[in-house]
Amino acid sequence: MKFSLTDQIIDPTALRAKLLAPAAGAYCSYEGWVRNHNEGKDVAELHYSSYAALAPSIAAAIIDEAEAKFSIEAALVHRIGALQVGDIAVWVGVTAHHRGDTFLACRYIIDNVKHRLPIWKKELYTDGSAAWVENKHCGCTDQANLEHHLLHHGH
Amino acid sequence: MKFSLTDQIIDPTALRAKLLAPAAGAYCSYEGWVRNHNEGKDVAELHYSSYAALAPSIAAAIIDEAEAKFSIEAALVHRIGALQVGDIAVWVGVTAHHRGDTFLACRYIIDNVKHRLPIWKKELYTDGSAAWVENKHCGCTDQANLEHHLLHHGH
Amino acid sequence: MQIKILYFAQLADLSGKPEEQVELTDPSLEALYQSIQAKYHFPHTFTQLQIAVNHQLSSHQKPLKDGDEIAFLPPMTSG
Amino acid sequence: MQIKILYFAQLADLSGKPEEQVELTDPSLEALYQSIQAKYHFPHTFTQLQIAVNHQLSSHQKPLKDGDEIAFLPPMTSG
Repeated sequence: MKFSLTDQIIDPTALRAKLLAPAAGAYCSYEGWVRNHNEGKDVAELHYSSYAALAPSIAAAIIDEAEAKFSIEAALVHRIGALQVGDIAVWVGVTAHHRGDTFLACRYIIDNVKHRLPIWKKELYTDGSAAWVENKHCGCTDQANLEHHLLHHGH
Repeated sequence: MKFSLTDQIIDPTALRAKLLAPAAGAYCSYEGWVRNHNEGKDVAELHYSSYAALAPSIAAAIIDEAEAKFSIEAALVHRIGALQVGDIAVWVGVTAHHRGDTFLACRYIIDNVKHRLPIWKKELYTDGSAAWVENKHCGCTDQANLEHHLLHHGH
Repeated sequence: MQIKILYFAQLADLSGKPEEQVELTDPSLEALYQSIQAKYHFPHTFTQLQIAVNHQLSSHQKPLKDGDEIAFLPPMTSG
Repeated sequence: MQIKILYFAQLADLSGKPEEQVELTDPSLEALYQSIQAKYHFPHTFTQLQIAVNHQLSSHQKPLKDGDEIAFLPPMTSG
Protein backbone atom coordinates (compact mmCIF):
# COMPACT_ATOMS: atom_id res chain seq x y z
CA MET A 1 0.00 0.00 0.00
CA LYS A 2 1.64 3.18 -1.18
CA PHE A 3 -0.53 5.61 0.79
CA SER A 4 -2.15 5.63 4.15
CA LEU A 5 -3.87 8.00 6.54
CA THR A 6 -3.21 7.25 10.19
CA ASP A 7 -4.18 8.63 13.57
CA GLN A 8 -1.17 6.91 15.13
CA ILE A 9 2.39 8.21 15.52
CA ILE A 10 4.27 7.84 12.23
CA ASP A 11 7.32 5.58 12.49
CA PRO A 12 9.78 6.51 9.72
CA THR A 13 12.07 3.58 10.55
CA ALA A 14 9.35 1.04 9.81
CA LEU A 15 8.20 2.87 6.69
CA ARG A 16 11.75 3.11 5.34
CA ALA A 17 12.26 -0.62 5.89
CA LYS A 18 9.39 -1.41 3.51
CA LEU A 19 11.20 0.39 0.68
CA LEU A 20 14.47 -1.52 1.00
CA ALA A 21 15.36 -3.29 -2.25
CA PRO A 22 18.69 -4.73 -3.38
CA ALA A 23 18.51 -2.97 -6.74
CA ALA A 24 17.91 0.46 -5.19
CA GLY A 25 20.95 2.66 -4.72
CA ALA A 26 19.34 5.88 -3.55
CA TYR A 27 16.76 6.79 -0.91
CA CYS A 28 15.35 10.24 -0.24
CA SER A 29 12.77 10.91 2.43
CA TYR A 30 10.88 13.97 3.55
CA GLU A 31 9.10 14.57 6.84
CA GLY A 32 6.89 17.47 7.84
CA TRP A 33 7.21 18.14 11.57
CA VAL A 34 4.86 20.10 13.81
CA ARG A 35 6.70 23.32 14.68
CA ASN A 36 6.31 25.22 17.95
CA HIS A 37 5.45 28.44 16.14
CA ASN A 38 3.81 29.76 12.98
CA GLU A 39 3.56 33.31 11.77
CA GLY A 40 4.57 34.72 15.11
CA LYS A 41 2.22 32.62 17.28
CA ASP A 42 3.22 29.87 19.71
CA VAL A 43 1.68 26.58 18.61
CA ALA A 44 0.49 24.14 21.29
CA GLU A 45 -1.10 21.49 19.09
CA LEU A 46 -2.37 20.85 15.57
CA HIS A 47 -5.56 19.11 14.55
CA TYR A 48 -5.57 17.59 11.09
CA SER A 49 -8.87 16.58 9.54
CA SER A 50 -9.26 14.78 6.24
CA TYR A 51 -11.80 13.92 3.58
CA ALA A 52 -11.09 10.24 4.00
CA ALA A 53 -13.28 9.10 1.08
CA LEU A 54 -11.35 11.31 -1.36
CA ALA A 55 -7.77 11.35 -0.04
CA PRO A 56 -6.68 7.84 -1.21
CA SER A 57 -7.52 8.44 -4.86
CA ILE A 58 -5.77 11.83 -4.83
CA ALA A 59 -2.69 10.36 -3.15
CA ALA A 60 -2.61 7.47 -5.62
CA ALA A 61 -2.78 9.92 -8.50
CA ILE A 62 0.14 11.96 -7.13
CA ILE A 63 2.28 8.86 -6.60
CA ASP A 64 1.37 7.50 -10.04
CA GLU A 65 2.38 10.82 -11.61
CA ALA A 66 5.72 10.76 -9.79
CA GLU A 67 6.38 7.15 -10.79
CA ALA A 68 5.53 7.99 -14.41
CA LYS A 69 7.82 11.04 -14.50
CA PHE A 70 10.75 9.43 -12.67
CA SER A 71 12.19 5.93 -12.29
CA ILE A 72 11.27 5.51 -8.65
CA GLU A 73 9.24 3.69 -6.03
CA ALA A 74 7.42 5.90 -3.54
CA ALA A 75 5.32 5.75 -0.40
CA LEU A 76 3.35 8.39 1.48
CA VAL A 77 1.74 8.54 4.92
CA HIS A 78 -0.24 11.42 6.42
CA ARG A 79 -1.24 11.72 10.05
CA ILE A 80 -4.67 12.96 11.11
CA GLY A 81 -6.12 13.90 14.49
CA ALA A 82 -4.34 15.75 17.30
CA LEU A 83 -0.59 16.26 16.84
CA GLN A 84 1.95 17.64 19.31
CA VAL A 85 5.02 19.75 18.59
CA GLY A 86 7.71 17.51 17.08
CA ASP A 87 5.25 14.94 15.70
CA ILE A 88 5.52 13.89 12.07
CA ALA A 89 2.52 15.17 10.10
CA VAL A 90 3.55 13.73 6.74
CA TRP A 91 6.21 11.28 5.54
CA VAL A 92 7.36 10.65 1.97
CA GLY A 93 9.91 7.98 1.01
CA VAL A 94 11.38 7.45 -2.45
CA THR A 95 13.88 4.92 -3.77
CA ALA A 96 15.56 4.71 -7.16
CA HIS A 97 18.65 3.47 -8.91
CA HIS A 98 20.14 6.95 -8.86
CA ARG A 99 19.88 9.93 -6.56
CA GLY A 100 18.65 12.63 -8.92
CA ASP A 101 15.27 10.99 -9.42
CA THR A 102 14.78 10.46 -5.69
CA PHE A 103 15.09 14.17 -4.94
CA LEU A 104 12.92 15.28 -7.83
CA ALA A 105 10.20 12.73 -7.13
CA CYS A 106 10.17 13.29 -3.37
CA ARG A 107 9.78 17.02 -3.93
CA TYR A 108 7.13 16.47 -6.60
CA ILE A 109 5.11 14.35 -4.20
CA ILE A 110 5.27 16.65 -1.18
CA ASP A 111 4.59 19.78 -3.26
CA ASN A 112 1.50 18.16 -4.76
CA VAL A 113 0.37 16.73 -1.44
CA LYS A 114 0.41 20.23 0.03
CA HIS A 115 -1.88 21.55 -2.69
CA ARG A 116 -4.04 18.60 -3.56
CA LEU A 117 -4.43 16.13 -0.69
CA PRO A 118 -7.76 16.91 1.04
CA ILE A 119 -6.44 17.46 4.54
CA TRP A 120 -6.79 20.59 6.65
CA LYS A 121 -4.81 21.88 9.59
CA LYS A 122 -6.22 23.71 12.60
CA GLU A 123 -3.63 25.40 14.77
CA LEU A 124 -4.25 25.60 18.52
CA TYR A 125 -2.09 28.26 20.16
CA THR A 126 -0.65 28.45 23.65
CA ASP A 127 -2.86 31.50 24.34
CA GLY A 128 -5.97 29.34 23.88
CA SER A 129 -6.94 30.67 20.48
CA ALA A 130 -7.17 28.55 17.33
CA ALA A 131 -7.22 29.07 13.58
CA TRP A 132 -7.65 27.21 10.32
CA VAL A 133 -4.46 28.38 8.67
CA GLU A 134 -4.56 28.74 4.93
CA ASN A 135 -1.69 29.23 2.59
CA LYS A 136 -1.57 32.61 0.92
CA HIS A 137 -2.43 31.16 -2.48
CA CYS A 138 -5.44 29.37 -3.94
CA GLY A 139 -5.69 25.69 -3.13
CA CYS A 140 -6.29 24.87 -6.76
CA THR A 141 -4.27 22.08 -8.29
CA ASP A 142 -1.98 24.27 -10.33
CA GLN A 143 -1.76 27.57 -12.09
CA ALA A 144 -3.41 26.25 -15.26
CA ASN A 145 -6.34 24.99 -13.25
CA LEU A 146 -6.58 28.29 -11.42
CA GLU A 147 -6.64 30.15 -14.74
CA HIS A 148 -9.32 27.77 -15.95
CA HIS A 149 -11.40 28.75 -12.93
CA LEU A 150 -10.81 32.43 -13.51
CA LEU A 151 -11.77 32.20 -17.17
CA HIS A 152 -14.95 30.27 -16.53
CA HIS A 153 -16.20 32.10 -13.50
CA GLY A 154 -15.13 35.65 -14.13
CA HIS A 155 -13.70 35.81 -10.65
CA MET B 1 29.58 16.85 15.36
CA LYS B 2 28.22 17.45 11.90
CA PHE B 3 30.39 14.91 10.08
CA SER B 4 31.79 11.52 10.85
CA LEU B 5 33.45 8.61 9.12
CA THR B 6 32.51 5.24 10.55
CA ASP B 7 33.33 1.59 9.94
CA GLN B 8 30.11 0.59 11.73
CA ILE B 9 26.62 0.14 10.30
CA ILE B 10 24.95 3.54 9.87
CA ASP B 11 21.76 3.92 11.93
CA PRO B 12 19.56 6.57 10.29
CA THR B 13 17.06 6.48 13.17
CA ALA B 14 19.69 7.57 15.69
CA LEU B 15 21.14 10.18 13.34
CA ARG B 16 17.72 11.64 12.59
CA ALA B 17 16.96 11.89 16.32
CA LYS B 18 19.95 14.22 16.80
CA LEU B 19 18.43 16.72 14.36
CA LEU B 20 15.04 16.98 16.07
CA ALA B 21 14.28 20.57 17.09
CA PRO B 22 10.94 22.16 18.04
CA ALA B 23 11.45 25.08 15.65
CA ALA B 24 12.15 22.81 12.66
CA GLY B 25 9.20 22.05 10.40
CA ALA B 26 10.89 20.16 7.59
CA TYR B 27 13.34 17.26 7.41
CA CYS B 28 14.90 15.82 4.27
CA SER B 29 17.33 12.93 4.33
CA TYR B 30 19.30 11.11 1.68
CA GLU B 31 20.89 7.67 1.89
CA GLY B 32 23.18 5.99 -0.60
CA TRP B 33 22.64 2.23 -0.52
CA VAL B 34 24.94 -0.51 -1.84
CA ARG B 35 23.23 -1.91 -4.92
CA ASN B 36 23.51 -5.52 -6.09
CA HIS B 37 24.66 -4.46 -9.54
CA ASN B 38 26.57 -1.74 -11.34
CA GLU B 39 27.10 -1.30 -15.06
CA GLY B 40 25.94 -4.81 -15.80
CA LYS B 41 28.03 -6.60 -13.17
CA ASP B 42 26.73 -8.36 -10.06
CA VAL B 43 28.16 -6.70 -6.97
CA ALA B 44 29.01 -8.87 -3.96
CA GLU B 45 30.61 -6.27 -1.71
CA LEU B 46 32.07 -2.77 -1.72
CA HIS B 47 35.23 -1.58 0.01
CA TYR B 48 35.38 2.11 0.79
CA SER B 49 38.73 3.65 1.71
CA SER B 50 39.23 7.23 2.81
CA TYR B 51 41.89 9.84 3.28
CA ALA B 52 40.94 10.26 6.92
CA ALA B 53 43.25 13.22 7.58
CA LEU B 54 41.63 15.25 4.81
CA ALA B 55 37.95 14.15 4.78
CA PRO B 56 36.77 16.06 7.89
CA SER B 57 37.89 19.47 6.61
CA ILE B 58 36.32 18.83 3.19
CA ALA B 59 33.06 17.66 4.76
CA ALA B 60 32.99 20.67 7.09
CA ALA B 61 33.50 22.98 4.11
CA ILE B 62 30.61 21.37 2.20
CA ILE B 63 28.26 21.61 5.20
CA ASP B 64 29.33 25.20 5.88
CA GLU B 65 28.61 26.09 2.26
CA ALA B 66 25.15 24.50 2.46
CA GLU B 67 24.36 26.27 5.74
CA ALA B 68 25.49 29.59 4.24
CA LYS B 69 23.39 29.15 1.09
CA PHE B 70 20.26 27.87 2.84
CA SER B 71 18.62 28.31 6.26
CA ILE B 72 19.26 24.77 7.46
CA GLU B 73 21.02 22.48 9.91
CA ALA B 74 22.78 19.50 8.37
CA ALA B 75 24.66 16.36 9.30
CA LEU B 76 26.64 13.87 7.22
CA VAL B 77 28.01 10.39 7.89
CA HIS B 78 30.04 8.22 5.51
CA ARG B 79 30.81 4.57 6.03
CA ILE B 80 34.23 3.08 5.26
CA GLY B 81 35.49 -0.49 5.12
CA ALA B 82 33.63 -3.51 3.76
CA LEU B 83 29.95 -2.98 2.91
CA GLN B 84 27.33 -5.53 1.89
CA VAL B 85 24.43 -5.09 -0.53
CA GLY B 86 21.74 -2.99 1.18
CA ASP B 87 24.14 -1.26 3.57
CA ILE B 88 24.05 2.52 3.84
CA ALA B 89 27.24 4.02 2.40
CA VAL B 90 26.37 7.64 3.05
CA TRP B 91 23.67 9.46 5.03
CA VAL B 92 22.73 13.14 4.85
CA GLY B 93 20.10 14.76 7.09
CA VAL B 94 18.84 18.34 6.80
CA THR B 95 16.30 20.28 8.85
CA ALA B 96 14.84 23.73 8.25
CA HIS B 97 11.80 25.86 8.91
CA HIS B 98 10.50 25.16 5.41
CA ARG B 99 10.77 22.29 2.99
CA GLY B 100 12.31 23.98 -0.05
CA ASP B 101 15.61 24.62 1.68
CA THR B 102 15.84 21.06 2.99
CA PHE B 103 15.68 19.57 -0.50
CA LEU B 104 18.10 22.06 -2.03
CA ALA B 105 20.62 21.75 0.79
CA CYS B 106 20.42 17.96 0.98
CA ARG B 107 21.06 17.72 -2.74
CA TYR B 108 23.85 20.29 -2.57
CA ILE B 109 25.59 18.27 0.13
CA ILE B 110 25.35 14.85 -1.52
CA ASP B 111 26.34 16.21 -4.94
CA ASN B 112 29.42 17.85 -3.47
CA VAL B 113 30.24 14.85 -1.31
CA LYS B 114 30.30 12.67 -4.42
CA HIS B 115 32.84 14.93 -6.13
CA ARG B 116 34.89 16.27 -3.27
CA LEU B 117 34.95 13.97 -0.25
CA PRO B 118 38.21 11.94 -0.42
CA ILE B 119 36.68 8.47 -0.35
CA TRP B 120 37.07 5.75 -2.94
CA LYS B 121 34.97 2.72 -3.73
CA LYS B 122 36.27 -0.68 -4.83
CA GLU B 123 33.65 -3.01 -6.22
CA LEU B 124 34.02 -6.73 -5.63
CA TYR B 125 31.91 -8.75 -8.04
CA THR B 126 30.25 -12.12 -7.62
CA ASP B 127 32.56 -13.54 -10.32
CA GLY B 128 35.58 -12.87 -8.07
CA SER B 129 36.86 -9.84 -10.00
CA ALA B 130 37.18 -6.36 -8.54
CA ALA B 131 37.51 -2.80 -9.81
CA TRP B 132 38.05 0.74 -8.61
CA VAL B 133 35.07 2.27 -10.31
CA GLU B 134 35.42 5.85 -11.42
CA ASN B 135 32.74 8.20 -12.59
CA LYS B 136 32.95 9.12 -16.22
CA HIS B 137 33.97 12.69 -15.46
CA CYS B 138 36.95 14.32 -13.84
CA GLY B 139 36.94 14.29 -10.05
CA CYS B 140 37.74 17.97 -9.97
CA THR B 141 35.64 20.15 -7.73
CA ASP B 142 33.67 21.80 -10.48
CA GLN B 143 33.76 22.80 -14.09
CA ALA B 144 35.53 26.10 -13.38
CA ASN B 145 38.23 24.26 -11.50
CA LEU B 146 38.53 21.74 -14.31
CA GLU B 147 38.93 24.54 -16.83
CA HIS B 148 41.54 26.12 -14.59
CA HIS B 149 43.47 22.88 -14.74
CA LEU B 150 43.13 22.64 -18.48
CA LEU B 151 44.33 26.20 -18.99
CA HIS B 152 47.31 25.85 -16.72
CA HIS B 153 48.48 22.42 -17.75
CA GLY B 154 47.70 22.34 -21.43
CA HIS B 155 45.97 19.01 -20.98
CA MET C 1 -33.89 16.43 -5.64
CA GLN C 2 -32.13 15.31 -2.45
CA ILE C 3 -28.49 16.36 -2.05
CA LYS C 4 -26.13 15.50 0.79
CA ILE C 5 -23.56 18.18 1.60
CA LEU C 6 -20.34 17.18 3.36
CA TYR C 7 -18.53 19.80 5.43
CA PHE C 8 -14.81 19.77 6.23
CA ALA C 9 -12.41 21.90 8.23
CA GLN C 10 -13.53 25.50 8.64
CA LEU C 11 -16.82 24.78 6.87
CA ALA C 12 -17.61 22.05 9.39
CA ASP C 13 -16.79 24.40 12.26
CA LEU C 14 -18.93 27.23 10.87
CA SER C 15 -21.91 25.06 9.94
CA GLY C 16 -21.60 23.12 13.17
CA LYS C 17 -22.15 19.81 11.40
CA PRO C 18 -20.21 17.29 9.30
CA GLU C 19 -23.00 16.89 6.75
CA GLU C 20 -26.60 17.74 5.97
CA GLN C 21 -29.39 16.78 3.56
CA VAL C 22 -30.97 19.50 1.45
CA GLU C 23 -33.89 19.53 -0.98
CA LEU C 24 -33.11 21.46 -4.18
CA THR C 25 -34.64 22.32 -7.52
CA ASP C 26 -31.75 24.36 -9.02
CA PRO C 27 -29.01 21.99 -10.28
CA SER C 28 -26.29 24.69 -10.03
CA LEU C 29 -23.38 24.05 -7.66
CA GLU C 30 -22.78 27.78 -7.48
CA ALA C 31 -26.39 28.50 -6.40
CA LEU C 32 -26.12 25.76 -3.76
CA TYR C 33 -22.87 27.18 -2.44
CA GLN C 34 -24.25 30.72 -2.33
CA SER C 35 -27.19 29.55 -0.22
CA ILE C 36 -25.03 27.78 2.35
CA GLN C 37 -22.38 30.52 2.26
CA ALA C 38 -25.06 33.07 3.23
CA LYS C 39 -26.51 30.78 5.89
CA TYR C 40 -23.21 29.88 7.61
CA HIS C 41 -21.06 32.89 6.72
CA PHE C 42 -18.42 30.85 4.93
CA PRO C 43 -15.50 33.15 4.08
CA HIS C 44 -14.60 31.54 0.74
CA THR C 45 -15.87 32.57 -2.64
CA PHE C 46 -17.15 29.76 -4.87
CA THR C 47 -14.05 29.81 -7.04
CA GLN C 48 -11.71 29.55 -4.06
CA LEU C 49 -13.10 26.12 -3.34
CA GLN C 50 -12.61 22.81 -5.05
CA ILE C 51 -15.66 20.63 -5.55
CA ALA C 52 -16.10 16.92 -5.00
CA VAL C 53 -19.16 15.10 -6.27
CA ASN C 54 -19.64 11.57 -4.94
CA HIS C 55 -16.05 11.52 -3.65
CA GLN C 56 -14.46 12.59 -6.92
CA LEU C 57 -13.13 16.00 -7.87
CA SER C 58 -15.53 17.74 -10.18
CA SER C 59 -15.76 20.83 -12.32
CA HIS C 60 -17.61 23.81 -10.88
CA GLN C 61 -20.12 23.55 -13.74
CA LYS C 62 -21.35 20.00 -13.15
CA PRO C 63 -25.14 19.90 -12.80
CA LEU C 64 -26.39 18.38 -9.57
CA LYS C 65 -28.53 15.28 -9.67
CA ASP C 66 -30.67 13.51 -7.15
CA GLY C 67 -28.70 11.62 -4.51
CA ASP C 68 -25.38 13.41 -5.10
CA GLU C 69 -22.97 13.86 -2.20
CA ILE C 70 -21.31 17.24 -2.56
CA ALA C 71 -18.26 18.62 -0.77
CA PHE C 72 -16.94 22.15 -1.04
CA LEU C 73 -13.23 21.98 -0.25
CA PRO C 74 -11.32 24.92 1.19
CA PRO C 75 -7.67 25.29 0.15
CA MET C 76 -5.84 22.27 1.47
CA THR C 77 -3.27 22.65 4.22
CA SER C 78 -1.81 19.19 4.63
CA GLY C 79 1.76 18.40 5.57
CA MET D 1 64.67 17.16 0.50
CA GLN D 2 62.64 14.38 2.11
CA ILE D 3 59.05 13.97 0.92
CA LYS D 4 56.46 11.50 2.17
CA ILE D 5 53.98 10.29 -0.46
CA LEU D 6 50.59 8.94 0.63
CA TYR D 7 48.79 6.47 -1.62
CA PHE D 8 45.04 5.91 -1.67
CA ALA D 9 42.64 3.63 -3.50
CA GLN D 10 43.92 2.43 -6.85
CA LEU D 11 47.29 4.12 -6.31
CA ALA D 12 47.75 2.19 -3.05
CA ASP D 13 46.85 -1.07 -4.82
CA LEU D 14 49.26 -0.43 -7.74
CA SER D 15 52.17 0.80 -5.59
CA GLY D 16 51.53 -1.96 -3.05
CA LYS D 17 52.00 0.45 -0.14
CA PRO D 18 50.07 3.13 1.75
CA GLU D 19 53.02 5.55 1.80
CA GLU D 20 56.70 5.94 1.07
CA GLN D 21 59.56 8.36 1.69
CA VAL D 22 61.46 9.75 -1.29
CA GLU D 23 64.54 11.98 -1.59
CA LEU D 24 64.09 14.73 -4.20
CA THR D 25 65.90 17.72 -5.61
CA ASP D 26 63.24 18.91 -8.11
CA PRO D 27 60.42 20.80 -6.24
CA SER D 28 57.87 20.14 -9.01
CA LEU D 29 54.78 18.11 -8.10
CA GLU D 30 54.37 17.19 -11.75
CA ALA D 31 57.91 15.79 -11.98
CA LEU D 32 57.35 13.80 -8.80
CA TYR D 33 54.08 12.38 -10.13
CA GLN D 34 55.66 11.46 -13.47
CA SER D 35 58.37 9.50 -11.70
CA ILE D 36 55.94 7.46 -9.59
CA GLN D 37 53.49 7.12 -12.47
CA ALA D 38 56.24 5.50 -14.57
CA LYS D 39 57.36 3.30 -11.69
CA TYR D 40 53.92 1.99 -10.69
CA HIS D 41 52.00 2.35 -13.96
CA PHE D 42 49.37 4.66 -12.51
CA PRO D 43 46.63 5.19 -15.11
CA HIS D 44 45.88 8.81 -14.29
CA THR D 45 47.43 11.84 -15.90
CA PHE D 46 48.69 14.52 -13.52
CA THR D 47 45.75 16.81 -14.24
CA GLN D 48 43.21 14.06 -13.53
CA LEU D 49 44.36 14.01 -9.92
CA GLN D 50 43.79 16.39 -7.09
CA ILE D 51 46.73 17.18 -4.85
CA ALA D 52 46.93 17.39 -1.07
CA VAL D 53 49.97 18.84 0.65
CA ASN D 54 50.14 18.25 4.40
CA HIS D 55 46.46 17.19 4.45
CA GLN D 56 45.17 20.24 2.64
CA LEU D 57 44.09 20.52 -0.97
CA SER D 58 46.74 22.32 -2.99
CA SER D 59 47.30 23.74 -6.43
CA HIS D 60 49.21 21.60 -8.90
CA GLN D 61 51.91 24.30 -9.07
CA LYS D 62 52.88 24.43 -5.40
CA PRO D 63 56.64 23.90 -4.96
CA LEU D 64 57.57 20.98 -2.74
CA LYS D 65 59.53 21.63 0.42
CA ASP D 66 61.40 19.42 2.82
CA GLY D 67 59.12 17.35 5.07
CA ASP D 68 55.97 17.72 2.96
CA GLU D 69 53.41 14.93 2.93
CA ILE D 70 51.98 14.67 -0.55
CA ALA D 71 48.90 12.80 -1.74
CA PHE D 72 47.79 12.39 -5.35
CA LEU D 73 44.04 11.84 -5.26
CA PRO D 74 42.19 9.92 -7.97
CA PRO D 75 38.67 11.07 -8.80
CA MET D 76 36.57 10.52 -5.70
CA THR D 77 33.84 7.88 -5.70
CA SER D 78 32.16 8.28 -2.35
CA GLY D 79 28.48 7.72 -1.65
